[in-house]
Amino acid sequence: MKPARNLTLFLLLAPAVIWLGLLIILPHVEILVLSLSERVGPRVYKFGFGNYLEFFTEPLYWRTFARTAIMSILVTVITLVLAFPIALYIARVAQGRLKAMLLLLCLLPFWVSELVRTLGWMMLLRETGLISYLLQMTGLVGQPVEMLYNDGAVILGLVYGGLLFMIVPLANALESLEPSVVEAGYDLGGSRWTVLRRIVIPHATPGIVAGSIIVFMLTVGNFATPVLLGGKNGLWFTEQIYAQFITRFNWPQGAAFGMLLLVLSSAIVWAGLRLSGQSLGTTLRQA
Amino acid sequence: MNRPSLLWKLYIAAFYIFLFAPLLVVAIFAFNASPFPSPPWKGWTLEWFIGNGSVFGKPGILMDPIWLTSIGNSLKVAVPVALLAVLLGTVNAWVLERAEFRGKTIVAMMMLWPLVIPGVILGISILAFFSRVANSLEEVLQTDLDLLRPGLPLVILGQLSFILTIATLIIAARLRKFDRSLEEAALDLGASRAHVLRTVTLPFLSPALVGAGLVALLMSFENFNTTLMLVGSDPPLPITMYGQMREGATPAINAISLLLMLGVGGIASLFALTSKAQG
Amino acid sequence: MASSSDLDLVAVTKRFGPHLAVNDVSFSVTRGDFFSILGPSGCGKTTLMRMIAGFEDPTSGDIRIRGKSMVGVPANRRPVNMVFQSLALFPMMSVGENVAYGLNCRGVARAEAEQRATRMLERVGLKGFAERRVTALSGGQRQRVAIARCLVLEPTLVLLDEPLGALDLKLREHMKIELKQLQSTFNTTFAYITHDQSEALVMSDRIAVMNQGRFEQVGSPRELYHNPATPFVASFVGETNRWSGEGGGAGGTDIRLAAGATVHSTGIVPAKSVLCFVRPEAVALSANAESLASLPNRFEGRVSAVLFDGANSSLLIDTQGFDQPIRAVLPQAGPLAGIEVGASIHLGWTADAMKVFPA
Amino acid sequence: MASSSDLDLVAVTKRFGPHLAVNDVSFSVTRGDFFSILGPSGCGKTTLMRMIAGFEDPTSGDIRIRGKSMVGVPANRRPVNMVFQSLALFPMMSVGENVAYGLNCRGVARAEAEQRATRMLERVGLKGFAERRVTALSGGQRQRVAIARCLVLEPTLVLLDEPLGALDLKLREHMKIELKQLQSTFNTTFAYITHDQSEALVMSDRIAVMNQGRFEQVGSPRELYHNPATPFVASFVGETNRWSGEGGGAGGTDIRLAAGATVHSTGIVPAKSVLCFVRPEAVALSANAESLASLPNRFEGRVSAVLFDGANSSLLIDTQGFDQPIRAVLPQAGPLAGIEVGASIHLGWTADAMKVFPA
Amino acid sequence: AEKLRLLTWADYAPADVVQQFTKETGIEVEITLSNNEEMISKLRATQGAGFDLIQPSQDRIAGPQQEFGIYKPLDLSKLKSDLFIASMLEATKKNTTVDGKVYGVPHIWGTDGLVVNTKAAPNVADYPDLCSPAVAGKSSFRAKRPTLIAFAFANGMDPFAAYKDQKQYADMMEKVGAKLAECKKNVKFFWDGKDQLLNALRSGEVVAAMAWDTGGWKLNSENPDIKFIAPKSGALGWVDTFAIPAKGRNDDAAYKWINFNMRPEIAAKVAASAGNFTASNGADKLMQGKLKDQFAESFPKAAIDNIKWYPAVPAGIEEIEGKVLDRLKAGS
Ligand SMILES: Nc1ncnc2c1ncn2[C@@H]1O[C@H](COP(=O)(O)OP(=O)(O)OP(=O)(O)O)[C@@H](O)[C@H]1O
Ligand SMILES: Nc1ncnc2c1ncn2[C@@H]1O[C@H](COP(=O)(O)OP(=O)(O)OP(=O)(O)O)[C@@H](O)[C@H]1O
Ligand SMILES: [Mg+2]
Ligand SMILES: [Mg+2]
Repeated sequence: MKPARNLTLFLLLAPAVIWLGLLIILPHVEILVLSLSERVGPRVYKFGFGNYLEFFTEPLYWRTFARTAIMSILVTVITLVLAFPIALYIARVAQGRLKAMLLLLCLLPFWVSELVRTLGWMMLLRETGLISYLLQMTGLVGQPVEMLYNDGAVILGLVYGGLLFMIVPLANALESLEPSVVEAGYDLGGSRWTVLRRIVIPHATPGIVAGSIIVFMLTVGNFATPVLLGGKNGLWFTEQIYAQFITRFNWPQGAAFGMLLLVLSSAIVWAGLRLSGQSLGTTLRQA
Repeated sequence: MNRPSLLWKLYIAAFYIFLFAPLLVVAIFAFNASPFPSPPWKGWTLEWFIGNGSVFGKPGILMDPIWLTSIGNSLKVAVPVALLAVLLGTVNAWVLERAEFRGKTIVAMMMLWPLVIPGVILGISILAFFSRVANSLEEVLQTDLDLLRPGLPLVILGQLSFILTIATLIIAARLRKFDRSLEEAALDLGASRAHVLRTVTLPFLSPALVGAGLVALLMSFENFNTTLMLVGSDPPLPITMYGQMREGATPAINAISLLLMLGVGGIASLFALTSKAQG
Repeated sequence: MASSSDLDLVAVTKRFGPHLAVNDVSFSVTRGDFFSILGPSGCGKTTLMRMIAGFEDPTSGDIRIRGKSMVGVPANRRPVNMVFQSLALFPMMSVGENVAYGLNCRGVARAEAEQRATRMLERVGLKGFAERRVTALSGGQRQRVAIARCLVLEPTLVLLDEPLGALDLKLREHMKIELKQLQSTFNTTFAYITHDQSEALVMSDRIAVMNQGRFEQVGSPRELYHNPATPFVASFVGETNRWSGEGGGAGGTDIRLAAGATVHSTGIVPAKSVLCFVRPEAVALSANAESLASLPNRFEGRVSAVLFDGANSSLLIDTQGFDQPIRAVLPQAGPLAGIEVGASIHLGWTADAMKVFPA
Repeated sequence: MASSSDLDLVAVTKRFGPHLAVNDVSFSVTRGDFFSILGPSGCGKTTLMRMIAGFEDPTSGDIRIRGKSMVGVPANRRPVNMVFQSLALFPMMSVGENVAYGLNCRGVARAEAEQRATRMLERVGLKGFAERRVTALSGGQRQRVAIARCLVLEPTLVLLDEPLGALDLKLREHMKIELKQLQSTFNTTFAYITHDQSEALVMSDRIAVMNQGRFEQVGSPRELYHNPATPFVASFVGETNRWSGEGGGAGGTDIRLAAGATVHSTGIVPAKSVLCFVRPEAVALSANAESLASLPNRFEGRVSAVLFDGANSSLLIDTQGFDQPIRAVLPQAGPLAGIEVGASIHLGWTADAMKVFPA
Repeated sequence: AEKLRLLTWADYAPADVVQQFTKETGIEVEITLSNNEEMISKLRATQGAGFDLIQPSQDRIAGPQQEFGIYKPLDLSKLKSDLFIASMLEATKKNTTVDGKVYGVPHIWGTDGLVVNTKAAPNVADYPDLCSPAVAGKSSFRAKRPTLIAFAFANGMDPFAAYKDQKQYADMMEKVGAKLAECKKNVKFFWDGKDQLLNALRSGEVVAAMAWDTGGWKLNSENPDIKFIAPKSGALGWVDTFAIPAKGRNDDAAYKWINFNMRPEIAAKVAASAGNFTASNGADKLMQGKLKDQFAESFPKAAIDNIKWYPAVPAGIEEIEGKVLDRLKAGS
């Protein structure tokens, strides 16, 4: 009985171990090792922290990271604010078919490739795009207006891309709030605002945090949207990584940037968790 | 209290318009008889789907081998990814929900981790790791293992690395709802373990298995970040689209996007139907 | 009436689509009363209460509290508070915060609210629990927090929607008595919902029996038990034997049961089909026929089951002429106390112990 | 004994880590008996039953069914079947498929299995339900399907784990009787778990009272009710008054209660502190002291509450010398039937109505 | 069937040419489109596997070969050298020689210069004019190394001469970077793909840009106002090559493809498709008149002499440039 049980457990665990080991852990170890090798000449490398030093000494790189992080936080906040009323409506007002419909409609755009969505925004925002065209048609502006290739467009695109990942955990969290608890909140004399502030939002905190973490990480790690919508002024940190790997062939430097992205963004998430007093495990399960 | 205010309803409406505006624009301009996907409207055409290139200089997507091979490549990736995700996801879900062993919380946390790793990093780390493995093996075996070099097999592995987490979560969520006394009841009535699995547990899980498979299929089709780093000489659809978009949009991209939307819509309705059956 | 009643419902009706959940219900609750609404699941009790609390609007009719119409007044402005079936304690707050919540909403200063909450907790026997998480309370304690949370606001009326439903048997027995005591201590008007007749009988001053959206009867527990106005009340409130039969007609008092026996009632029985009810405790038992000679209804039967349940034990007696075994209370003492299955026995009841209704 | 008993447990113990869930339990169930295990929540009833069914292995001890040891025999090879508290009907199968499931597992041909399932459904009163989804059944019907699913396999022993827990009150009352009838019709041995003393008393031939992993007493319902072996049994089975006091010592039969009164018992009371129990129905009531003159325990009190509950009504009587009101049965007839709160009343009981246990 | 996996630029392998090749040799051609950086990074990731023939620019061969060893030395005996323009072949061989082995032979060449909508922006004649207020918000260039080189020349420096001294080169690039940073506000976007720029020029979103000659000529045929102009400080001349990856599996097919492609009639077709000039000897005689005319208009004699040809890029240079470019893109 005992050995048989151990064998079963072993077999059950094998896929997880292979998956996590071969596709997650070892590759990250490889990145770490790679990031610690400094090029000294053609095909000659030595161990060192030069690649990391490069990040901190070259303002370009850490500024890019800071810019990416700050914009991501901004995107996360905007997404949260935009998504909350929607999630609340889906979770607590809509019933039956309507509810399923609204949720499904939220999902649909996100199953279509990110590139398609971005293409859509490009077609809307560009100087020769639909919005500019309509504005000219209606005479609101005299000449074409360019709304693409700036930070606003990037934020718009990223918020759009993050919405679903905010709405679903939020709606899940809000859904689990018993209707009678909310009714009790009103019954005891609470106004809408009081009920929202003291009952609904505290209850939804795990969902808010889960959604924020996911949106933040997705945004920080996004590549296509900032590249395609962003203007001449903005580099996203992932573009730096891509550039190091692909256009500069400098894998060690790219690996160092990758590690830094991972560590620094995790640190931001961790700080966020500490501030909100949530734990990662419970939070992610919420999603 | 339950009645939403007008303002709220208007906001909801505006939100859904916002959500679908870009997709609608993409879809509509797939039919614009103009070499550029931008206004003004020059009339309807199907040229971007089935044209042979004589009108706008570029053939329609259904005539263009670039798009057709990309779709083929995407399928070559998505189908194995979906199958593996369901198969391994089921085992993982079992580990998460049923197995008792030391270090389980760590394993559970690890399984969630890929969700928060940026796709680009997943891509480069897998690329770097498998390059090293391939290089080492090459020295030992004196042959080059194509499998470990950028290409579809590596794309499959790269996508699987995080899609597996999602499949695991979907299946585990369903498994958590499973009333274990059902299994015990079946055992109690004399069924063998295999019989219980076949007649009770799997039928219960099947909506989640189908759901996880469809989600995996969609995510694989959609994935760009990870795939970009791992792709070899045979690009899946998003990579081709990205390349073409950098070249400057043509309505061909709109056309392929519309096809994608239709595919997604179809799968989503399938999904809705199966989840209705389970509810 | 207006001055002494805390709650008046006038012809209140509530429709959900085609479904009439509450159908033309009118009643008044006297100040300080413990008023119960008793009815089977789905009869519309909760809907009725939610209309009083302000969570649903009546389709028609008026709801008045202390004479003031509540139509259009939102829930958070009504002088009523509700104890929910699920209790609906705020899990994100401590016990003290739960109780102080309503005071905070009214704008009572924080310190005073805290003080009043603490005092209220003492009064319901939860001294020193203010800092606890609500999840760290037992079922009975949670119950008391939910009530304290309402009472601290000194409402005109407290609504309770099956608050004991989630508790286990022994605790429910205990809380029944405690709840009644709390109500009389605070002298607040309670409107209480339940589908458990025993709860309603034990606690209430007055009970409304509800069925399919309508009130069948309103009265004191004893009235309902001893003088049910409808067959539904007769069978829903308390254990009873129930037979269908037909009146003999021509002003007679005889009823021929479907299975053959003839029974005698007090009143004149209409010729049409009727339902007869006899409570088990009204069935007299004897080992010999003579001692029952004075009873108009006398039968002989055979014990088919002894349902021993301590003080509530009963007998099922297979009796010729009746389609179901007759249920009678098992005597606790005397020669019949030890009666066994299969024994033959004589039974009977007076004419006025039997309630007869047109079917 | 071996030949006539269907189930024997010998010194069965089950540990979960440091926790002793079942502690040295031994008992036998006679063929054809309705045997109940009654105990409060968490006392180890389910654990015990799961060991019999084969879902848990005993830490020590032996389980024998018809004399054959079951240790090491997996659940699907034991000749026992279980009705789960949640019923555990297979939602993905129809009613007929549910009932035929066990037969299919045994390799009975499809057609025959179907036929036998249909016949079994008829016998439990569900003729024509074979094609229904289990989700389209009422609580009581689901109940019967769960039992049919076991009985169709003709097991030596059916285990039932609080199968009525999820039903509502009226249905539970009804199913109690139906279950008992099913058992006697099929003449199968039933082992039944419950925490509801009334269920156990009404249905069982024998009851084991369980507390904290141990059996406190095994006996017939009447034995348990009238002659409880331990204070736990006395207070858990049936309503009772309970006081703590101290014996006078020196072989006396007097007990001085904590609150002051002195009561008299039959046996010799040890000098140490004791617990006394008197059932409400053993408390005699009278408007005047004389009619109780023959009782050794006589007191005067004031009615503090009338708990009207039809045939089960009781009175709470505040009595000097007792820390809690004394509970007595409300007389259904006679001068005391209409007694009101506040009335003064005389009460008393015989010496042997009072059970005394060392505390 | 036998297969040739070709990694090349857009339009370098038109469908009819491929068909003809397959018909003649029975070898199928699998084409992947790319650009210089991606070609090299792909090969770097695979250590030179995955393709049988690639076409990087001649300046991108020696450096990467030293660093990563991704190419295979060419067996010149398998090539029909008389199909190439001799001077161009020699120059390319020289630029792509590492350790005495030759790694590349020329295929297509062209120049970088200015594409200008002469009606909307009549005064653009040199690279710095892209930064003039006249074309504010309507000019464009790539955030890539040719731009740095071009602006260096335009500002009177000689970057190619500075290749050998990294320090000096870095200083030079700093200066160029500063100039470009100033210019940045004038730029609509840094263009990335050819069609992207052409569409912007067609629609008028951009009126002047640094770009390849072919693009300019293509637009010129659609809209005579748009012209390719060889800048005063000189156009930049590039040559795309044939090179064989280190782990190419079908070298024979690769050589066959090279020889096939250099046949004048084939080369002319390819040149027409790419809109550029070919290193094939005699192909220019077969080319259509239009392109010749456009070339003549864009390149007066003096301009041809002023073309600056890229020398091989020494290792380390690209890193210096990369940082400057990153800063250009990131700064605001
Ligand atoms: N929001 C609603 N929409 C439609 N029908 C409803 C709604 N709320 C209640 N009902 C229906 O109205 C009827 C009465 O419901 P209600 O909740 O008042 O019953 P109840 O007496 O409280 O039952 P229970 O004892 O089970 O709580 C039921 O048939 C129910 O299905
Ligand atoms: N698998 C287990 N691991 C650890 N402890 C357990 C396990 N199963 C039960 N227990 C503990 O054993 C004790 C007895 O549990 P059991 O389920 O048998 O109680 P029960 O009498 O059936 O209670 P209830 O009436 O609430 O169902 C409880 O304290 C419970 O917490
Ligand atoms: Mg209700
Ligand atoms: Mg249990």
